[in-house]
Amino acid sequence: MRLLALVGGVLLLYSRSAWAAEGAGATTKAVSGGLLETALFYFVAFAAVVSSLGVCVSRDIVRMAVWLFGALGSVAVMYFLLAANFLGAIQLIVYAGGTLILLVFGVMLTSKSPWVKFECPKVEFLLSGVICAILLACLCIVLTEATWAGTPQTVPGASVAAIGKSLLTQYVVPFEIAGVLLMIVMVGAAHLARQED
Amino acid sequence: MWHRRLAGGPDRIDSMAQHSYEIALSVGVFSPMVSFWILVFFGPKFGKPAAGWFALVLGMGVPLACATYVLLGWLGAMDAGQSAALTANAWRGQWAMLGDVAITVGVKLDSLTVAMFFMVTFIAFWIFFFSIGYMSGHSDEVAGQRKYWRFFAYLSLFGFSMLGLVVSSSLLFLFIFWELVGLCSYLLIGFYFDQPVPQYAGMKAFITNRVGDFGFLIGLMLVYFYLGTVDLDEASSRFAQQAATGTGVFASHFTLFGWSLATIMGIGLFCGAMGKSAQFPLHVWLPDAMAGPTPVSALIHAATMVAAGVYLVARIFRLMTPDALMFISLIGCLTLTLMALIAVVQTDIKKCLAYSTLSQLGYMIFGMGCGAWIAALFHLITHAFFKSMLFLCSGQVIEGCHHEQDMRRMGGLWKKMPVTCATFLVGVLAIAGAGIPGTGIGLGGFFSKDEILAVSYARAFEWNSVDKIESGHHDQPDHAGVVPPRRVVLASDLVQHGDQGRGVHDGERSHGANNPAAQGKEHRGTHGETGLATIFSNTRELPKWMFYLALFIAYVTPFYMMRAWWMTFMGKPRDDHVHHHAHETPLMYIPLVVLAVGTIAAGYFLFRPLIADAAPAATAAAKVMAIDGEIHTEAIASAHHYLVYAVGPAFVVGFLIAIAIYAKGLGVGERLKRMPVLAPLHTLLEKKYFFDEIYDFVCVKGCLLVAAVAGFIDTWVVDLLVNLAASATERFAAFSGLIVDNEGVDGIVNGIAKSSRDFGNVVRLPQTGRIRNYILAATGVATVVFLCVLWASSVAREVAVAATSASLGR
Amino acid sequence: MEIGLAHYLVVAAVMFVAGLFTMITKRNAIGILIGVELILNSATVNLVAFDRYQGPGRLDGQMTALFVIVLAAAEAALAVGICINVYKNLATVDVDRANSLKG
Amino acid sequence: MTQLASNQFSVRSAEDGVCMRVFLWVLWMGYRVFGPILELLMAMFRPFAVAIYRIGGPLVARMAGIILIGAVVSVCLGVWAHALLFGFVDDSILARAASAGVTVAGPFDHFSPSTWGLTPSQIAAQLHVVGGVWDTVSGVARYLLWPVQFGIVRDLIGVGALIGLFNVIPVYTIWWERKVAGRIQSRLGPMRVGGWHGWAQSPADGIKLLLKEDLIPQGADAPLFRLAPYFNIIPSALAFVALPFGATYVFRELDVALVFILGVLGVEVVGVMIAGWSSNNKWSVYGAMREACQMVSYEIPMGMALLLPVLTVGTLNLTKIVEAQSGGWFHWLAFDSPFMFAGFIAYFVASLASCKRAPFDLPEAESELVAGFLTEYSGIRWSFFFFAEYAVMFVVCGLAAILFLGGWHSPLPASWGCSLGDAWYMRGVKGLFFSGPIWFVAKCVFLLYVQIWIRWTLPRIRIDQVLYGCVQVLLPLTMVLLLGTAVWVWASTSDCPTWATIQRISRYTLGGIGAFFVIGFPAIAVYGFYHRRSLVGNLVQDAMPGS
Repeated sequence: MRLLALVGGVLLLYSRSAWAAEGAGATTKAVSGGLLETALFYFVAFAAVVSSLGVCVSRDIVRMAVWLFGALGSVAVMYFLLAANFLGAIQLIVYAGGTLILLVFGVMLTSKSPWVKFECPKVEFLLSGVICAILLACLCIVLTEATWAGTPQTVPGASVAAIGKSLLTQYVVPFEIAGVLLMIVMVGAAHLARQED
Repeated sequence: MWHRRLAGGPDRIDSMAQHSYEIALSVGVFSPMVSFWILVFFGPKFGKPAAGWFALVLGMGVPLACATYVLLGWLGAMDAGQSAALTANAWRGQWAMLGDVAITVGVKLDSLTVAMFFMVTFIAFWIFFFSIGYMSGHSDEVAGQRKYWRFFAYLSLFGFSMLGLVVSSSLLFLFIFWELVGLCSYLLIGFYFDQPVPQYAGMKAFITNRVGDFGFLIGLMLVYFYLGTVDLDEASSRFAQQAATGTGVFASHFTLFGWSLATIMGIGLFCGAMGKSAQFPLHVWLPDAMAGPTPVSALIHAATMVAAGVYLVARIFRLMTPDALMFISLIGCLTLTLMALIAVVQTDIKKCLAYSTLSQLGYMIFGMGCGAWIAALFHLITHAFFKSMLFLCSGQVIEGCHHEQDMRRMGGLWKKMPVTCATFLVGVLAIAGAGIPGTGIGLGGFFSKDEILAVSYARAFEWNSVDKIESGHHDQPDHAGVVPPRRVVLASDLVQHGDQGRGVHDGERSHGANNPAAQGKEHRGTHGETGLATIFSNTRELPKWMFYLALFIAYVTPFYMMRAWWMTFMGKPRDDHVHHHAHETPLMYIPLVVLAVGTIAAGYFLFRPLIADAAPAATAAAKVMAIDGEIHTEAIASAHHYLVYAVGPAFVVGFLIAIAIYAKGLGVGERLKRMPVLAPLHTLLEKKYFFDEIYDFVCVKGCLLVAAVAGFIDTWVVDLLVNLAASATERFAAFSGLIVDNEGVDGIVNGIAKSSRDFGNVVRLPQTGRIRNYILAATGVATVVFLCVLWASSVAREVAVAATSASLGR
Repeated sequence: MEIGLAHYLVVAAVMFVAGLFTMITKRNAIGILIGVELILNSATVNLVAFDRYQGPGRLDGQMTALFVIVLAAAEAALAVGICINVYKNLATVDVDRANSLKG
Repeated sequence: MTQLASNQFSVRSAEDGVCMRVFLWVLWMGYRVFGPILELLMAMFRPFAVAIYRIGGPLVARMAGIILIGAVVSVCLGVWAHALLFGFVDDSILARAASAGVTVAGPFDHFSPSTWGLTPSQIAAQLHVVGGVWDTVSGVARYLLWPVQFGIVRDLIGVGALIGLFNVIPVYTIWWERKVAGRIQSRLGPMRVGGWHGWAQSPADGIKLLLKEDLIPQGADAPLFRLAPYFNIIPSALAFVALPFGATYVFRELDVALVFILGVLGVEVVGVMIAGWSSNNKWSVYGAMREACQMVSYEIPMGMALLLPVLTVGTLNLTKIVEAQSGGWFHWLAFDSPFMFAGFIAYFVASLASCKRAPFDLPEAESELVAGFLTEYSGIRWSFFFFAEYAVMFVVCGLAAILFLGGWHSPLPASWGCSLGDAWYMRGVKGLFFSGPIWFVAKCVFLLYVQIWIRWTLPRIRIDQVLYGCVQVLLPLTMVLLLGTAVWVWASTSDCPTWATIQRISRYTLGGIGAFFVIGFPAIAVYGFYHRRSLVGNLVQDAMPGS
């Protein structure tokens, strides 16, 4: 894991990837130009796969959370590769900075000792493993076989301004609803976790 | 003088000065709001008098300073002839876009604003000062400090709303502040909400105002829809332009009671004024509003808020058609007459003052209706001074007499409270319009009221000659296609023509002459002759009768005012307890003296020229009405000159009658009251023409009646059907239960139940109640389906490949 | 070589299946929650990838992904709250032991 | 004994063992190889040795002073040379262009920030435009600078610079903090190591920590325990990737730089929580949970305070935000509106909390939790945490400088900078007025000093006070500020003619207040220096500089 992180950091620093914005000498590049993007993608994909598999195989809940963190981080880098810079940063803030902390909190508050583990019967484990493997195989077949129409956009991702504009014009209703929802959730969570008296 | 620095010709405006005026007005508007919030949040932290002093300084002192600054600068600008340019350059910002209509926010910067702003802040300042002492005196039965600071918080909020109403330049914001002052009035009337009477009075005021504001809202919507703006000046110019071209609101065929839509718009806007300044059908709330603390009565229900209606009419004057003006003047005339008559028989000192307030408001509205723009506003301001002072005097008296309000138990108080007595007398003289004709010596009412009467007289009698000139002028239509503004169906011109009906015809003729599209739309010309509006449009008698009534009331007013004063202060004390308790405190009579001086001064200085300066910006009609205007000057001036001799002595007569009746205590009055001729009249007046009873019967009882009918229907129709259906079902159920159910159905049901139970026992096995197993099952099924689809698609692909190969082979 | 849409989709598919597997096999409520988060992430990856490769110049995919992230955060907060409550009442977060309707 | 030790402590982790062996091997080989050579040399130069010692010893002892003075002098010389070079280049370019009758594009009027950012190849291009002897120079320059044209080379240089910064900043911030703490407590702080005011204290500590054994307590979750420091240190290094030191001195100019930095700083919590959790120690867990509460809750007011400049300027791109503040002291965003001024203070408090500095240093409260989540750590992993902490301190100070204090712009108006008419010596003097990385670093250092000052002045507060301060004080405050700033921006866009006046008044008032503080602070320092005899104890009086 540490090696993954180190290599990731190195690749991140070296790659002239699409998330280097225009201006100050850097020029806007087309989708996935250059060898380093490819390398970075393969590395990140590898990291994502490894960490998500780690999530499902690891027994200790905190380690699961750590693996999940690996998966989230690599997804964030994928967003940067997909020229969704804002989304990547948001992913870092909300998921890695918020949701994951929440999960670890939940773990710390709900486990008597660090090593409580509930195992499900081996039968289910094997059965579900087989089924999931088949499902994965089917998915991979379909996704690789399918031919996708449409052309990749050559602009290096939507600017933050565009996102904000459409948040307040085209998507204003879901935006407001999301705000209301968040407030309700805040109140509800506080109510659920309140001190009984 | 220092404000001469502005001098420099009308063309060059000192923009810095203009901005300083706007900033000063804004600061003056918003500092009461700041003090309101501070008092709301930290009110209890302030001590007993501290809250009052705080509100006095921040809530009204700052606005008064700003108002003084603006006033001085403005006088300089007027000398330099720059006031019009300043008005034109006042700041407008866009607040929002409603569709394609821009809602503007801005400062209405003209002489009227300056005058009103100064008047409101000046009077409010001294009333704040007064109430510091008054409310702390009330501390024992008001529940202590809590209400003390709350009172001043409310007052500050009112100051904010009233000043905002004065300076706001768009109808929408005017409406918003309008509602805010309504709210403050509600809060302050119901200030002693631990007693039932103020509660109900507050509710009554609020609901009655709702009625008026509904009309206002309708008018506002019409303005928004037809004129496409809510900015006052913009709306007025578009109205004039639509009237000239017969488009927009003038193109509508809609009539109600024979009123055209333009008239309805004007009347609807006026309804707001009817509610707020308590005109004839909606006047019922104001007397009850006296249940509030006396400073509130003085500030809100005498000086400022109730005058806001008149101010509104002045602002929307150019949106008025002749029928609307006629309606307005009729309402005003009714109000001033009826209310003055009620005031004659009142024995409660505050009620008496309240009814005189109503009557004076009626005078202002009447003047507005006659087109006496300047005179009505002038009367507004003088009345604000002396009426607020009168109310403060009554508060002083009530406070001194241990909360005794009945004048019959007072008397002989002049020894105990001389200052109050003197100032009250000044107020009485002012409201009675005391002055020496010809010498130009007189108090405020002398000038303003007489000017109103003069204008109405001139309108009723003088302008037929003018009308001839005008109609002769109209006989040749101009083919230039240009509409001279004189011919437009507008308040200004029709008041010029003097005769409403004729005015409409002239306007119609000019339309016919100018746009062929408008040919044959006779209804616009003739709406005057049909329906309820007949009363208004086509008679020349009505203005005359209204003038007679106003003149008569000019004689009645001094009578009841002098009666009140005499009953309160003169004669010999009738109630030893009250008389023994009576006293007055300096903290409370300082404002009285100041306001008395203001009353004496207001007639002479400052306000008349200010309003006259605002007039040309407001309306041509107002210029017509202006004594120093160009047109009809001689008519009005002559009317004024000998009317002065007709009205001037009125106060002497009224005073003499009053003194004659009440000089020897109440005996004469009682005997008069019991005379068989006057007894029913007295009952009628004492019951206030049974207005409350009628409203109670119509509205409240009406609702109850409707409810009772509905209840009856519910009980005797609906329930009956339901019960019948129920019993029928019962019978049938008994039969079916005995025969069909027990034998046939139960057998089947039990059989099904048994079999399904056995089946369920089998099916229940995979149901573990664990979600993850269900997810597993779902995933498995999904996978299977996926596989099937894949298989099918691969088969299809093979078939396709085979077909293509076959076709190639062929 | 060119990185195409399919690459991202395959990665997302792996994450999805892993999350599914986690949900199925974990008995710890928070473990299940983690699985849910994985699945949501794979969904957002799909959305962004399609937005990038299929809809030039349009923002729908990113926007939907944004809202999905928001909803995921809300859902996590609520779920952790529920877990804590369950732990308070039943002294465990084992979903199999949480089978009584009254708290 | 070894038995006992081995089942009390697990052995060192494999990689670190390797590192350690390599390190020692290098030392050993160095000794084996160079030792004899050194002995030979000493034998040859023994007669001179004493002289060398006499001369060199004091030099070595004063190395730090020499380095400091040399740094300042070299910076000034660099600026000077820069000014001269570009002044000459621009002059000759304009001259040739005038003679050729063509107009040359470029920042030639006076030294704008973009002139600072010219790459060597661009310099060479300009020299080539000049022609003549400079043509040769440009050829040589191109030959020397040819690798710079490759992006990867520039990136390598940038990465080297970043790593150097990331190592130097914490080390010398720690040394400085110890010195300041000493002065504040009437002590001297480190005085011995390296001679001049213990300048080598921190490197020495680093070597010590490198050599220390890092213990992993029994029953700890070893992999996570080893992993945690990296989760803490890698994000703090990543934050430097998007942090602009100058108009062109930024490794990657992101259009979402602000959000990116916030995100990577937010990730730090994960490291701390894993550290606290995995070291199987209740104090660590308490510390970690406090830390998590504190950072997660203080990120909200911090982010909202950071939204004020974003709202005003309208972009998340830090470089653009700084460009919007050009033009001197009164154009900095902190003085843009009262709300912004208060927002700057709110942000500074929130940033103190979010890099867990005193008075918010509850996670390491020695008096309550032994050392919080650091209890079980030792050696290089322990120092990783501190590297991360001090790097984050620098980053938040840099954000404050960029968003509120005009970034790399000098407080003096740009028109005071060099212009073509200046004499060659004036170019050097005025060169210091240029906007440039020097100013950015100076602002950061000042803010760092304030952080340290606060830490050693204020007492630590309770956790409930911490959360109260966040939820009930900072959060509503920043919300109100956000609203106020929105209204302010709206009013600035409206066409009200009086608004410009009000804005000007508030801008100059706030700028005056800020100037008062910034000038009064050194004044107080000078006062303290002149009255040091009456302010501090004898021990300090004897060893204090200038005594």
